Amino acid sequence: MITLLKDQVSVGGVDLDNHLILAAGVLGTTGASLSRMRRQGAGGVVTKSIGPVPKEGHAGPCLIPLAGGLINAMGLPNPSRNFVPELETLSGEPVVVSIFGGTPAEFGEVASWFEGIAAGFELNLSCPHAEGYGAAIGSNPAMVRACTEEVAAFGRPTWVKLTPNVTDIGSIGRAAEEGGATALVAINTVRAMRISIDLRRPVLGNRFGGISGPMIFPIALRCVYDLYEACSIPIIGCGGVSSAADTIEMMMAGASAVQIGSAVYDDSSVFKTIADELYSPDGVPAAEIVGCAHA
Amino acid sequence: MITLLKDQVSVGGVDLDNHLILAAGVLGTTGASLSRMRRQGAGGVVTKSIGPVPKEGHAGPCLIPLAGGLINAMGLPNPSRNFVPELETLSGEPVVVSIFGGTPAEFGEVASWFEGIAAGFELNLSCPHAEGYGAAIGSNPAMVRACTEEVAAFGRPTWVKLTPNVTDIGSIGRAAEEGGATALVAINTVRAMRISIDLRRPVLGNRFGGISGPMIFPIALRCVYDLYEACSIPIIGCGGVSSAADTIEMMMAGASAVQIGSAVYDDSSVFKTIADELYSPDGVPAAEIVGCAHA
Amino acid sequence: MRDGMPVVVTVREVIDETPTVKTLRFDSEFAIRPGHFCMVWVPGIDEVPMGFSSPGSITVQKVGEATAALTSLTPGDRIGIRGPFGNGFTPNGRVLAIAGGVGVVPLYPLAVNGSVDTFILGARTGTELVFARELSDLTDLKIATDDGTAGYHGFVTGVMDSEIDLLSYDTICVCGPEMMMKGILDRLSDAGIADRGQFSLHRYMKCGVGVCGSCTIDPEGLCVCRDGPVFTGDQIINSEFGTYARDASGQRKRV
Amino acid sequence: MRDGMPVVVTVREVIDETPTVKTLRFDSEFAIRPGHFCMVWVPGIDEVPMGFSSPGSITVQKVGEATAALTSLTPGDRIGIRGPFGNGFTPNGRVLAIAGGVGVVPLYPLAVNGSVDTFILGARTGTELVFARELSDLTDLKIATDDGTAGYHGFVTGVMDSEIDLLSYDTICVCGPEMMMKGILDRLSDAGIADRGQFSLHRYMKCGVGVCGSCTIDPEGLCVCRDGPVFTGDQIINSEFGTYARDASGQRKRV
Ligand SMILES: Cc1cc2nc3c(=O)[nH]c(=O)nc-3n(C[C@H](O)[C@H](O)[C@H](O)COP(=O)(O)OP(=O)(O)OC[C@H]3O[C@@H](n4cnc5c(N)ncnc54)[C@H](O)[C@@H]3O)c2cc1C
Ligand SMILES: Cc1cc2nc3c(=O)[nH]c(=O)nc-3n(C[C@H](O)[C@H](O)[C@H](O)COP(=O)(O)OP(=O)(O)OC[C@H]3O[C@@H](n4cnc5c(N)ncnc54)[C@H](O)[C@@H]3O)c2cc1C
Ligand SMILES: Cc1cc2nc3c(=O)[nH]c(=O)nc-3n(C[C@H](O)[C@H](O)[C@H](O)COP(=O)(O)O)c2cc1C
Ligand SMILES: Cc1cc2nc3c(=O)[nH]c(=O)nc-3n(C[C@H](O)[C@H](O)[C@H](O)COP(=O)(O)O)c2cc1C
Ligand code: FES
Ligand code: FES
Repeated sequence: MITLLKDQVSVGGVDLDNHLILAAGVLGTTGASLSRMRRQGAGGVVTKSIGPVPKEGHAGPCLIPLAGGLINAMGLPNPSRNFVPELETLSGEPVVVSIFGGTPAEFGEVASWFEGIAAGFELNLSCPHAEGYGAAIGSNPAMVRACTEEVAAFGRPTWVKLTPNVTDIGSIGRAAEEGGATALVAINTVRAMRISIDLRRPVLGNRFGGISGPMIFPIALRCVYDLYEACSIPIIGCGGVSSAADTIEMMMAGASAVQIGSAVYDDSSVFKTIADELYSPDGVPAAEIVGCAHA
Repeated sequence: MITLLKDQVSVGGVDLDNHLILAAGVLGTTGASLSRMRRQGAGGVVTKSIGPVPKEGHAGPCLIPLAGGLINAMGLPNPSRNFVPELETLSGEPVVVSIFGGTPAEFGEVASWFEGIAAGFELNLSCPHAEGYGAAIGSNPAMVRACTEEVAAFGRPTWVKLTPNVTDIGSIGRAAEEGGATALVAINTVRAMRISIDLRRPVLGNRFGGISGPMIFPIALRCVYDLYEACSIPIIGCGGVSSAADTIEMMMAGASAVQIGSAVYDDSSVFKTIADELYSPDGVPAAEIVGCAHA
Repeated sequence: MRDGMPVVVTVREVIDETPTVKTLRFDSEFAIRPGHFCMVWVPGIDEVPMGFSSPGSITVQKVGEATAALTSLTPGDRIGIRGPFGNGFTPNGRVLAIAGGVGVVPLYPLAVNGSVDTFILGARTGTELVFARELSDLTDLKIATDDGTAGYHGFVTGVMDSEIDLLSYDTICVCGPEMMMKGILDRLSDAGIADRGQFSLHRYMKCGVGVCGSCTIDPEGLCVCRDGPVFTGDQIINSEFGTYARDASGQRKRV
Repeated sequence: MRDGMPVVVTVREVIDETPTVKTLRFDSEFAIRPGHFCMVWVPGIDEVPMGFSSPGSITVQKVGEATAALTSLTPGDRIGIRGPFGNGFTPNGRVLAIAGGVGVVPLYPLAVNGSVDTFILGARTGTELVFARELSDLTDLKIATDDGTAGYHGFVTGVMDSEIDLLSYDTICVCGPEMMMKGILDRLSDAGIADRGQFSLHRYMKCGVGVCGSCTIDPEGLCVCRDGPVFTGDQIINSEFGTYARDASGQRKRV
């Protein structure tokens, strides 16, 4: 298989140690957990999404593994401002703080708490199972633009994470770009649910949620491909990446780096496992393959 | 597992021999093939989508099996009006003719050819990879309503098949209902693609296509669940159904029957296989479980 | 990824262990090792972690909404089980088990399979002792109650200090309230044998499978659900254990 | 469902078999049985069905765009292969093979593995005979050319009628133009041994795996890609075979 040359990686203003980033909300609730993922090979990490007030999240079950993916409706549990001290031991590291809010002002408020601490911000405009947050905002181009502007005003790297659950992801990506995003992250989970036929009720406490993992890889790939044609800022591919080959495929679709979440379920050292296979001294420069499938 | 009582099945005006219907475009290109699926246990069949003029479809590769699903971009190949004689030997059978077109008038024209022949019509407003057809129309509520009205005017059962690739499937379902649909079919394939990393190009001739099979089951289930809350006409669940348990789960989400496509890949007698497990003399009436997960 | 949909079980029998603790026996068994736990789905309420008290049962103390619902189930009711999860105990040589309250649950299967030589069982009061009768048949059982209504008057650590030759045990398996476990860890540490201790920890769990991060402990970021729930004393001696934990929102709170 | 992404192979060698037919030898081999075929992805052009002429090669006649591209590949070029697909031949006893044109491709591996006793090879003209030299070493080879430039002057059916004791063969494996195959089927049928014939059919294929339905044949609705491509004479005697087929759009056309 084709391999990459290990080189400086900088995506949307954030310097990373490799092309493999921990996705938001997966083992990202504490500073210690984020540090562990760094030690286990993540080139950068995104925190759990932090909101304007502490939230406990939805009642359980919150996450169910399926053959080929995970279905979850965590409900954005987060300690809000109390998350700030978690990052103390991570200063100078490529830690991107994920933010959610119900209004542009709320996004701005949360960002302000992390202004001097975060290597960058990621706007969660895409969680498919939190009323009034995430995708509820992320499917409206005007809101996407307004929220992005608010956070981009801090002058720090501003990534915007998109939902696939829209008719035209390209128009949402363009709204983020116009709002000053430095990179797009695609995708968050895909709206989904399962029912327990024995109990005759949805299996998630929140009834429905979103699916992640290998099942959504071909969907995520298509979103990245579409965004690469629609937008001109870098794209970070996310959704079902679990191998070096997946990483290469995402990059060929147009991703400058990838985020990895669900794959920690099968292998908590997945970053190292992938990096070992992905890089080699005689690999090609990443620039040679990013978006090459559009030729 | 819970089983169903085998009883009269009628969905959206079409009488079926059981709850398991062959989905459009899968082994549905010829009358002989449709007959075979009937012999192999399908309670009803939907034809390949027929359009106003013959089409050869996209250049290959057109379909690639993946672990957990199929990705395809057939490009709606069809013999157009020359399909009429294919149905000669199927008169009186539960054969639903799938129709696509670029305008309401085209839908109406195609429907007129099959007026006396089809047990009902299914409007393909959902194919994700045919420029100007399918989902291009199916994401616009006004167009959905207009196309539905045109075909419903024939006074025959009119099913409308929806795409999951929209921000709000409920609003599209309501548009179909307002247009006179007698049932909704959810879902068509989910926008997706794969890239050959060796050849550095998309693997489908059309570059992107749609994914079907087990990978999309949790997505389809959620669409059916949402439509059950948004609309009041019957829903036919489609997407990844490959077992009796999947069938029951779809019905609990709100489906009155299911359509099955990709599962013929693993088992061309899948209808019989499922029916053997699904029905038993001491099963429950379908009415008891349709939508029960909403309680 | 393996399919991990909850397995729905029917409650066959409900056994009153104490005024606040009940055992729910199911119609099916799981392939457990002692110390394994499961996520118990109480339909319409929540999903909470519970140790297996046997391959086909959980033993629940009523402390809040989910446990109140569980302890009021009757035969024929159905719940969902995900699991078994976690690493379980890995005892070797002479084994001492120390339990406080419902902490006895994951240790009980260890005694049942004959691995435990000495068992120190503590509770607030005599009527709250769980599995005492069974354990006295299976092990050399020593009892402690806070109020002295049964056995030693005081904490399990008092029994340790007065009646036990710690160094004579190769493995010390522990489960109970965190401050009790901390007291035991301190004693093992003082004796230079922290590594012989196997502590079954409790942290707020949501996914149970090492993905969501809600149960991670500082400073190593280990997941209690997946890297644990059982940790050796030396793994946790320089950790948040005994000091703080996190609640459902991820905020720290003293233990 | 199994992952069926195309396997990308590199062309190692291009062999001119005739002025219009070339063999492309790859850098990798597939686990084939004689009669298996694959879907060959010619990047940027199309994907078309091709028989395997060996575990590591296909043999292509230039007839249109995709085959023109294939026959102009040079060593180092890469194409994608999905397969092997189909049922393949299942010869037993004494075997007669009859091929016309590139129809020889799927029958060649059968001769290579020693299964064929007598081989009738036909072509339009002497220079279009494919694998004639190899087959003469492997089998009792009889040649027919339409123009008489080599072997018998006429069709392969002429050789059958004049030189072959049909009933002495247990299996008759056939591949070639449909009207040629039809002529052979008629003869087997007349002799009452249609069931001894194994015919490798051609139909328009898109998926290759029995899903899209483009290759189905009337009246049974069998898929040539999955239920075939090899059918016994009695399976197809009362079918569209020899009468009509369908094009890419599904419209019938005479064969
Ligand atoms: C690995 C493990 C094994 C356990 N085994 C047993 C057992 O065998 N028997 C038993 O009675 N109890 C056991 N517990 C404790 C049990 O999970 C809690 O008592 C239960 O979750 C309380 O839920 P509630 O809704 O009744 O109470 P709530 O009112 O919701 O909460 C009461 C307290 O219970 C704890 N709690 C609540 N939800 C959770 C959760 N999702 N994860 C962890 N803690 C929670 C919190 O400390 C909370 O403050 C175990 C806990 C863990 C982590
Ligand atoms: C099972 C099978 C095995 C085959 N094995 C061989 C072989 O070993 N060597 C060889 O040279 N040829 C073989 N063929 C025929 C080969 O597939 C066609 O020659 C090829 O598809 C022509 O493509 P084109 O683009 O060059 O021609 P086009 O100009 O596109 O078409 C020319 C003719 O080829 C046929 N054709 C085109 N596309 C397809 C398709 N997707 N499926 C089936 N037929 C098609 C049609 O009859 C068409 O009229 C086989 C066909 C089948 C069905
Ligand atoms: C348990 C869990 C929690 C998640 N929490 C968040 C979150 O807080 N914010 C966010 O933007 N995405 C969240 N996600 C989505 C992931 O970051 C990611 O977009 C998605 O899982 C697809 O990637 P994957 O297939 O690699 O997991 C969460 C996903 C999971 C599985
Ligand atoms: C090869 C193939 C061809 C299809 N052609 C059509 C079509 O012509 N019209 C249509 O409405 N849906 C078409 N579909 C979509 C299916 O009818 C169905 O909605 C989808 O495959 C999901 O169901 P499944 O997972 O059971 O396959 C096609 C799907 C496949 C795999
Ligand atoms: S409970 Fe989710 S990681 Fe442990
Ligand atoms: S080519 Fe698709 S069914 Fe045969």
